[in-house]
Formats: sequence, C-alpha cells, structure tokens
Amino acid sequence: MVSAPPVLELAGVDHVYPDGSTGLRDCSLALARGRRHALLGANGAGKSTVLLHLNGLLRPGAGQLRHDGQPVDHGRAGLAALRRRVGLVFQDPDRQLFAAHVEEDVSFGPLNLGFDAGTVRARVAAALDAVGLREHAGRAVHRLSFGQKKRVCIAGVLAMEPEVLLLDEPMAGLDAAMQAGLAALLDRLAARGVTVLLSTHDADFAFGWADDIHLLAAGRCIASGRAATLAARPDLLHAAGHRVPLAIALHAELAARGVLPQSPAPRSVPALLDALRALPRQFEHPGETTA
Amino acid sequence: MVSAPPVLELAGVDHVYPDGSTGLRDCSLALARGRRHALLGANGAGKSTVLLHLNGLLRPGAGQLRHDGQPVDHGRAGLAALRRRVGLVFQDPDRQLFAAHVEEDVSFGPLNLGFDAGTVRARVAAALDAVGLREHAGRAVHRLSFGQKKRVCIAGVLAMEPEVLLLDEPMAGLDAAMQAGLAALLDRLAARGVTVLLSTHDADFAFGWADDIHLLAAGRCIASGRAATLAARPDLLHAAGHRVPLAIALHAELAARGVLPQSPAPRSVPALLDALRALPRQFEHPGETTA
Amino acid sequence: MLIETTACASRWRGVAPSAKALFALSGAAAAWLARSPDTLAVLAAVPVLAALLGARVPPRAWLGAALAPLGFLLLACMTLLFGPDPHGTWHWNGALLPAVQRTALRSLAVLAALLGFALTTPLPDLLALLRRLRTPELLLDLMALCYRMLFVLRQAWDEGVEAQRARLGHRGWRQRWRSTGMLAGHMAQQVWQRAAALQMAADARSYAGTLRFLPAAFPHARRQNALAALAGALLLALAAGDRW
Amino acid sequence: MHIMEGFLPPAHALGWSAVSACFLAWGLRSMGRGLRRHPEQRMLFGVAAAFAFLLSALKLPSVTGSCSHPTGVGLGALLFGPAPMVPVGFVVLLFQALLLAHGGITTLGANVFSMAVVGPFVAYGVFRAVAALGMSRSLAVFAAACLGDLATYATTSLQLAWAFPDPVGGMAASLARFAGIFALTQVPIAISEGILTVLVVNAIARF
Repeated sequence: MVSAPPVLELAGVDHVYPDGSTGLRDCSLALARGRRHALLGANGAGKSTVLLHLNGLLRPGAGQLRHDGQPVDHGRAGLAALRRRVGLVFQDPDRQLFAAHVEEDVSFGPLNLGFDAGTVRARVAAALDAVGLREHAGRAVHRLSFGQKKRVCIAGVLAMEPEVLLLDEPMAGLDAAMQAGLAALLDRLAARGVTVLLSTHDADFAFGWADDIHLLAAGRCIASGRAATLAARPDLLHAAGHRVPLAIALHAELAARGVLPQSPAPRSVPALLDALRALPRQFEHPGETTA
Repeated sequence: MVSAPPVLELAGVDHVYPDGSTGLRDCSLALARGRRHALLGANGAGKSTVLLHLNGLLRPGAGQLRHDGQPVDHGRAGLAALRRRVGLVFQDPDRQLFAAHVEEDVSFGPLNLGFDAGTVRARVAAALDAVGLREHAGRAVHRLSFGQKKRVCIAGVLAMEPEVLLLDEPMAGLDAAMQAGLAALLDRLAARGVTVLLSTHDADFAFGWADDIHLLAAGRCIASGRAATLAARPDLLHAAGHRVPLAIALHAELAARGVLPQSPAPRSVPALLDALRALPRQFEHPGETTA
Repeated sequence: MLIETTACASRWRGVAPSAKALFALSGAAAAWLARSPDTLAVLAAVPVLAALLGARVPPRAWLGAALAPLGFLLLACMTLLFGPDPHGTWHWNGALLPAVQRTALRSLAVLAALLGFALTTPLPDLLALLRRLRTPELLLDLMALCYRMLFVLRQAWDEGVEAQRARLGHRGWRQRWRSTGMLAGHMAQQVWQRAAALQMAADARSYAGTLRFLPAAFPHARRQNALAALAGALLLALAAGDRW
Repeated sequence: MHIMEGFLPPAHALGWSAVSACFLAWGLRSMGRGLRRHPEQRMLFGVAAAFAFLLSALKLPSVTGSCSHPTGVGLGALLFGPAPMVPVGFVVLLFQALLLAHGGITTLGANVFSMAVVGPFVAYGVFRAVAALGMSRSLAVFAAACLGDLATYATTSLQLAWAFPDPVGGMAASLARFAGIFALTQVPIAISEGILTVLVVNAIARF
C-alpha cells in the first residue's frame, strides 16, 4: 500500500479566471484513496476552483491533474473517463436539479453513461436507498425541502458509482440534525471505500469529521496532512485565516489544568463535552442542575 | 418602560399555504423594542413564514399582527405604514436586488417612501457607510461577491431607516470572518435603538449573540425569553430539536468541577475558552505547547 | 458580455451619457448624409480613433465586439454581388460594386459611431438617460429588470451547464440536446418563481408600482454636452460639405 | 438574422422605425391594460425578457457560429400571446444591439418588425391553427416555433431585397438571392428552434 499513488492529485496547478482574477497559484494536493478529506478555507480562497479542477471542469493553466498517478487527458474521452470515476456535488441544489421528478434527475448521470434501462433503474434505486429517499422517488423536485434536495443531488452522483465523491460546501444551509445525517451518510460511503472530499469554511466541522485536512488560502494550497497533525499547527491554521479548532484549544487548556487526560484529544466540542461528562465529578454544588 | 407594548407582536397567528401545507399554528411572539432577537428553529420550522408575517407580506389566516400594540390593517395604507417602520432582508440576494448598480438599488426603498433626491442620496450614503460599502457605491451588483451582495441587501433596507430590522438566515453562506463582521454591524444597529430579529438554525450562534430567543418548532412558537433563561431549559430546546448550546453545557460541567466559577456563564465557546485561559494554570506539563 | 465589461472599464465611463449619445448620433447622421467613399471612411475612422485613443478601449475588445456585425456585412455584401438569379443560376454582379462599397462604408461608419457609445456606456447609464427623455415607464421597468436578471439567469444557466457536464450531460450531441432542453425547461419554470420572489422583495421595500432608482450623477454634464455637440457638428459639417 | 447597424438606407431605417413604433405603442397599451388587472406580471415580463435574451444568445448544439435567433420570443408568444411580445422583443433586440452588437440602433425598427411582430404573430397563429386541427401539442409547438422563425427570416430577406433591389431583376431577383443565401443558415436554426421550444414547453408542462 505504501506505493499506491493518490487516487486524485493536483500537481503545481495554476488557474486564472477569464476576468483576470487568480483562482489558484501553484496548488498541489493529493487525495489518498478511501479516506475522508476536508478542503478548508475562507470564502474566496479557491475551494470551488479546486473541486472544479478535480472534476476536469476547469483546465489547469499550468500544472497537472493526475488520476491514479496518470496525467488526465482533457480531451473528450479523457474527461468522460475521469467524470465516470469522480463525482461532484455542487453547493446549491437549485442550480443542479433540472428534472421535474426525483427519479428522473437521479437517472440523468447513468443514462449519460449509456446503461440500459434496467441497469439505470437499479442504480437509481440503490442511490436513493443510500441517501434515504427511496419513498420520495416519484415526487416533484420543487416540493422537496432544502435538505432533501441536497440528498437528491448526492444520489444523482452516487448513481454513477464514482470512486471519488467531491462535495462543495455540503453542510451550508443545513441545520444541526441534517448535518449529522449527512455526515453519517458520508461516513457510510467512506466505509464502502469511496474517497470523499468536501469543502468547508468551518474548521470545527472539518477537524471533527475528516481524516485528512487540506488548507487553502488565497488560491494557495498551504498544507495537507492528518487532521491530528494539522490541529497541532496553529501557525498554518492562522495563515489560512482559521483559529485552532475549539475542541483542540479547549482540550489543551483542560489537559494543562489536569481536568482531562492529555490523550486521546477529542475531535469535536460535543466529543469533549462527552469526555467531561464521563469523568466523575469532584464535588457538586448544591442546587446545581446538569444540562 | 414596564407598560411599553412590544414593537411588533404576533398574537395567535395561524397560516396555511395555498398548497395546503401548514406554515404556522397558533403562533404568538412579541418583540421588545431595541433588543437583539433570534428566531431559532430547524429548517422547515416556519422561520421565514414568521418573518413574512411580521412584514405584512403574508396575512394571518387567524390571529393578529400588532405594531406598537395596535392591530395592523392589511390594506394598502396600513401595509405601507408598517413597511416604512419594519424592514426585511431576505436570504438570497439574487432574489431581491433589482437594480444594476449598488447605489441605485439602495435608493429604491427611500424613493418609494417619497423622499426628494437630496434626502435619498444622503440616506443611501449613510446606509452604505453603515455596511462598509461606501467605496463600492458605483459598482455593478453582478460583480460583487456573495457577502457584499448580502450587505447591499441590508443597506437597501437600512436606507429606509426602519425601527425594526428582520433578517432571514443572514449568516447562511458567510464564513467565520464575515459572520463576525455582520454580527458587529447588527450590534451597532441595536445600540442605535433598532430592534433586530434574525432567524437561524444555529443554536450556538443564537445564544451567543441574542438578548432574547424565540423558539419555533413545526410551525409552533414554543417559547420566548431571555437567552440566559432559555439556556437553562433543555426540555424546551429539545422539543425544538436543538441541544443545549455547547458553551452553556461545557460551562455547567466545568463549574460543577470547580474549574470555572458558577457565574458569569460565558455566552459562546470562544468566550469560555478565553475565560479558561484567563485562569492561572494549576500545573504545567513539560513540553506542553499552548494553542 | 464583452461590451458591458469594456464599458465598465472604459476611461469615458464617467462622461455624461447624454454627451456620448449626442456624439454617436451625430456620427450616424453624418454617415447617412455623406456620399463619397473617402468621407465615409473618415467618418468611420473618427469614432474608432475616439474609442481607442480617447476612451482607451482595448483594440482587441473593439474587434471582438465588431466581429458579429462584420460577419453579417461580409455575407450580405457577397449576397448582393454574387448569388442565384430567379432561374437558379449563380452569377457575379459587378454592376452593383459601387453601391455595395458605399453601403459597406456607411454601415461601418454608423457601426463605429454606435459601437463607440456602447463600448463606453454601461447599459444602466443609458436607462437613466432614457428615463430623462421620458421613455414610457413600463418599457424602462422591463429594461431595468431585464438587465439585472440577465446576469442572474446567465450565472444560473452557466452553473446548470457545469453541473450537467459534471454528470456527463454534454458528452455527445444526443446528450447535449437532451440536457439543453431539460435545463431550458427548468429555467423557464424558474422565471415564474423568480418573478414572484422579486415581487415580494419589492413589496417589502414599499414598492408602489414602478421601479424607481436614483441615477448616477454626472457633475460635468453641461460642459461635456457642449463639447460633444461641437464635435458632432464638425462631423455633420464634413458630411454636408461632401453632399452639397 | 439581424440586420446590422447602418446597413439599411436612411429612408428604410426611418420607415421601419415608424412602423415598429406603432406596434410598440400598441403592445405597451395592451400590456399596460393587463398589468392593471395583474400588477405582479410586471416582474414576470421583466424576468421573461431576460430569459428570452439568454436563449437568443445561446449557441444551439447543432449550429455553430454567432447567428442570433428569436427563440425566446416565439416561446413567449405561445405562453403570453403575441401582444406583450412586442415590448419584450423590443427590449431583447435593444439589448442584443447594445450588449452583443447583434443588430443595431438604426436598424432596430426593421429588426423589431421581423422578430417581435411578424415572428410572434406567425408563431401564435400557427399554434392556434394546428391546435384547432386537433394535432398533438408537440407538433403544434414545433410548427409554431419553426414557422415563426422562418417567417422572421423571410421578412428580413424581404426588407433587404426592398432596400437593395437588383438593377436587372428588381426586388424579386434580390429577394431570391437573400432568401437563397440565408436559407443555408436559417433552415437548420429554425428546426433547432422548433425542437428546443418543444423540449422547453414539455418540460414546463411537467412541473
């Protein structure tokens, strides 16, 4: 496994938009297969640009996109081969759902791949099962809630059975319960071997969920690494305009005071809260109610 | 002051949408003047419906909208009088900006109120100053970033100098830095006496920012009260599908262990972290680095 | 939107639109008056030079904007000179050459004059001018809404096409037709939704039936109008001298 | 196919402008009456104009080149009737002239007549006629959009032939030439338009 190339890789990619603004500068980033990746950066840092490059929708001005270690050919056949394996879910469901009904929209990708009706039907059913929308298959898209639309978008990509799933700001606009549900869905996909990369501007979420973090600032890929490793690098986080994730910072303070053990470091504030609650209380105040 | 009526009030409002789905059920909610209010609920709980009622864009099927204690007349004159005092900022900037240029769009409201060109120009300048877009006055709206468009929307309402400002999910799509900037702007407005109500599904943000919280679940207004009071009512929060804000829960645990004092309770996790850092360390671990 | 982008960046953006319109219309009228090819060539060259040197319009942008009309000009002139007669035989029609030459030069002169206006004046400035000239309110509202929604819908269209490409919707011509039809249908249905949302947003800002905005101020309009009138009069005098 | 800026002789340009101005005034009055009953349609027509502009600037899959076509206006005539399409088409054509340099200000009158008057009326009339014969909706929509487009291009050819009659054969010879040349580009465009309009109308009907 040590020699396995990353499933997708940007190598020294530059991108300038037609209006002259810089999208990416010498950005290098590699996605190890089967892991959960978060692309973390402020608005305008170039997260969407990276995702569009990884799906071949933009073409590097300089540098290279590699798939399984091989440079991607940006011709028609090369792109079709890439997009068959790499699926991209955009941020705004209203911009990517164009069919009238759920089933019809989900079938769009498999039909374009040229499968026969039976295969398409089976894939649509499986994809809708995966996102938990089986019973909504026949509904009109515009009658769904925002969270449901988002899941239809994901189903539309899953029906193409990609090996890499890219998601642009998938948590935006979702409430806490929906976010938890979506994170669980992504975890199930990762467990099935799908490489997942999502972009976010929420450092707390990124460090709470991802295995690997890729830091982006002003079009530069400034660091990539294990979440636990990067969490201990406030210098890099600050350079990308983020603070240290609250869970890490709180844990450091509490560990310094001997309230919590030095390790394991909890990944998220709720996990830290659970760790606190699991400790025996040293003393109770009278009249104290626990939340 | 004890007898001052709320500036805006919904009293027992029902609303059914034309397609038969229920928007609100017997919803009662009062906004005390000059305070910062958060309308907290999951997606689909009816937050937007409440805001549309408060601005008179929807008409209650049953119940009443009251302004300064007086029932609002939903005729043309009554609505004009209401909307002169109550401004509403929608969630999606692209659905509410009509004009080509920033300055033009901001002038739309004051011109509708019948002011002369000089007054309108002064109000537009003041509103653009307030949102920090003075130097973008002449730019084309379609060239602005999402965060800038959002601020143009707010300026367009501020230029009408409303006494109540309603904002539908203003933090959606903004990154941490932009959210902090917007929260600071809303604080300045509240300090000038404007009553601010924003809707959100983020309990941590709501409890960190607002003076008063209004809880909404499945079209019902299940509770209203001071943020500190509601934070101590996990039963109500759970009924609305929220957990207790992390800052409150963490503080309760840490106070129970004597790490932090019982009061003051920090409003947000960063504030709690600051409180922890301000404490003297009981003992240092060798090689420990603080984040 | 090459022309609009160029207009926003042009050095003459701050010049009163009335002055630029006056100059452009004088140029067009002069081209209509003039007869000789030489005068027409001068009348075509003046607005081009004014745009390139005065307003600093990049030559590439000017050419890019002129490409479509130049294509039409080539095709239409070729049709006049060479085409099928009623019996279906194609032949060259040399007798029309002088008339075609004059028509082509006149078209170029009028094109140069009005392109000079379009490449230096963003459309909203023109709308403000039309409002002052008492264009019907309804027409102005249509234009204002159309202009703003143009960019919104175009962005939505581009994003929709991008999302379709990500799902291989534009692999071959069959997929492309199907995808384009689906997207156009979806966006047609969005027209109603967006109109309803805009109506609601306007109502929330005390909309009273017409869309009114405060136009941009052009403090030096009087002087600029006078200069434009002078320059326009020179062009007209040149054309009149040529004709009579 | 839009007639370019300055191509028509002054008398023709002014004459077509006068004719189109009459239709525009009529269209605005008719639209204004409708808006008094449904004021919210003002926004609808504004957004619809933007959509029509977008469609007209679209490169259809099988057609290359920068030929503009009146898709949106024919579609609009089927949805809203031909009268409101005069002001909407006027706005679209003005924007095409100023934003894309397709057509022109001096030729706006001639272009409005062919694309915002003749095209929508023919499309609407064909649709009603085919529908009255009991044919399927798709066929009626296809025929309407396709024939509306062809009528537009025939009108443009006529306008050009009238302005530039053949010195020997007169207007008829000139018309044959313009119609013959433009048929090469316009017939495929008209068919594309018909197909796209059918797809759009079917999609709208499904929502």
